[in-house]
Amino acid sequence: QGSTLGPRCDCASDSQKRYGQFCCRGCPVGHYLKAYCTEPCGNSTCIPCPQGTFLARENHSQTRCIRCQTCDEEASQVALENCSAVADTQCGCELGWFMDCLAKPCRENSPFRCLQCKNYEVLSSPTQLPFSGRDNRCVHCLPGFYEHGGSCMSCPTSVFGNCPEPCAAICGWRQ
Amino acid sequence: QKNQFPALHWEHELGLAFTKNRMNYTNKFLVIPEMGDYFVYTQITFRGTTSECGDISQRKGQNKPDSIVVVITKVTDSYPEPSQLLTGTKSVCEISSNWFQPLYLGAMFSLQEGDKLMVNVSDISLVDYTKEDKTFFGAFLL
Amino acid sequence: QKNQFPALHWEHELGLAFTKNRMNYTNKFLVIPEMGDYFVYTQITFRGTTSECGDISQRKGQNKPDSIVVVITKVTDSYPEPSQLLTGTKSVCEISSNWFQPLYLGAMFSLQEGDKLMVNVSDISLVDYTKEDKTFFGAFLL
Amino acid sequence: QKNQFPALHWEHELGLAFTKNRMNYTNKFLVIPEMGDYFVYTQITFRGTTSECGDISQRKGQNKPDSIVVVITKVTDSYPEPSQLLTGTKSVCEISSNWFQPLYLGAMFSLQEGDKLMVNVSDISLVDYTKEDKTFFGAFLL
Repeated sequence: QGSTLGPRCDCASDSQKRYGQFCCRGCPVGHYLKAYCTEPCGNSTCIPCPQGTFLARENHSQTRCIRCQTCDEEASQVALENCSAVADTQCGCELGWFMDCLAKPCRENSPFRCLQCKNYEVLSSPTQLPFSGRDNRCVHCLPGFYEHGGSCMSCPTSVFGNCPEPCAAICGWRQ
Repeated sequence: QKNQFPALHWEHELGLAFTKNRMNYTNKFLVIPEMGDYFVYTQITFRGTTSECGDISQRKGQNKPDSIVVVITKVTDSYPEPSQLLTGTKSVCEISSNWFQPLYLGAMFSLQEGDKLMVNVSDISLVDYTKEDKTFFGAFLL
Repeated sequence: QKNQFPALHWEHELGLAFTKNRMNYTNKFLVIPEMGDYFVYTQITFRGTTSECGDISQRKGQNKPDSIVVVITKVTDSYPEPSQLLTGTKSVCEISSNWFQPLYLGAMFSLQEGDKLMVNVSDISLVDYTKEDKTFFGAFLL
Repeated sequence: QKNQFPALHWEHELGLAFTKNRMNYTNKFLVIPEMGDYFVYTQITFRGTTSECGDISQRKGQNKPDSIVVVITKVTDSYPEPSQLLTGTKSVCEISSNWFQPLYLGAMFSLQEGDKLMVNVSDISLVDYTKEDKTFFGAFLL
């Protein structure tokens, strides 16, 4: 099978795509394409994404990086993970705050605000987006507390203490 | 930042709709025929009946609004994820028995040959598709 | 689909307004000087006082909203009826003492020499014509 | 008619943002590189929590609405005062716990080399700056 492309290179494999004149290797994650390869199956010229931008996928020929989103300070959001060259900013709520979707229905990238947990709720970890629809209560309590009616209640100190079902599951007491 | 909203189908030949100069419409996508700067625009007219939020008779406390969203999304061969070019998003909390309103978007983008553009909306059932002068989508090379 | 809405008069020489390249404005119409693809756009700022719908003190049941409508209409020699190119329509049921809001429209059309474009609105008394940067109408050849 | 509203800063290189053909962005201004007719556009997405006006529980009489305003302003060497090219202004009196909505503007202007364009808004704290597809500003030579 005659081929003018020199060494066997037909862009069949996923890692090589036809860009411009030759089949080239795509750019790695966190890099954008500056120039196509100049020889069959060569490496494209790829440059790291500038600060404030990212590209999360590899083996691509994107010439511009995607801009990182900014967390909405007015809505008390915080960056749970800062933007890097390979991943967008992850916006969420601080410890002791919970996510409150700003509109119904509450979807994955719905706008949200952070509200402080009521009644001294104590959270053990920053909340992720709670898609169970329970977007108006704190969901994780520290050890020694159990969640009941939207609040964190401390486990009873003795067998005779009141320990409804959620308490029994967390605090281990039996009625 | 993939949005999971449904994409709209468009009429591209009848009435006011047309494609020319190799601009192509297939399967919900406008396909860009040649590299260049394009002005991309859309208007979606939404309409609905009042939701819980607007029902002031049973005011438990202030309600959460519903929302209407329109997104112009680009799909490109050069990158395996779609990207959101333009987004119009509005809260809806109307006290009237029904409501209707448009969202308009338009801006210039550098696009590559083969890039595909689609319009996604938060809820297709709220889109007023009854007349072509109320809901439309287009792009032209500058 | 003739709409019975009144057409607006436009200033076409003073301030920011201008016509050039044989684009002509006469008697409420922009007149297209040569065949081609044109981007046609308008913004109308409406303003009003609260209507019955927004008067929540006497809530008989949910009220019908008022509405504001803007239409860019084409009149052409080749067909005896005007055609609606673009329509912006929004329900209005505001609880505040007064309200104001813009409707923006813009899209590309293939037009013929001599075609005439006008802007119709649902209620001229609701149009804020006080400043040229709030309410405007234009078209340019691509 | 100088408006006293604050001007927005813009990202002009990263993500979807770009400048080309000597169009320059410095210190909140797009600087026009050569005389000509330009299409100038912007969308600002505003978001806020409900104000007194929307609090129907304590209805003393109908309340004054808040407002959101976006202005595209031109500054030119040929005249000492800025001029307002485009204005989008909308009243806000929402009964929901929070609200969000865009204002879009776009029109054609004859501009001179060195003219500078900026975007002013009524209240920067209400601007949703979190994503580039929701709030944007641009201009191109026709």
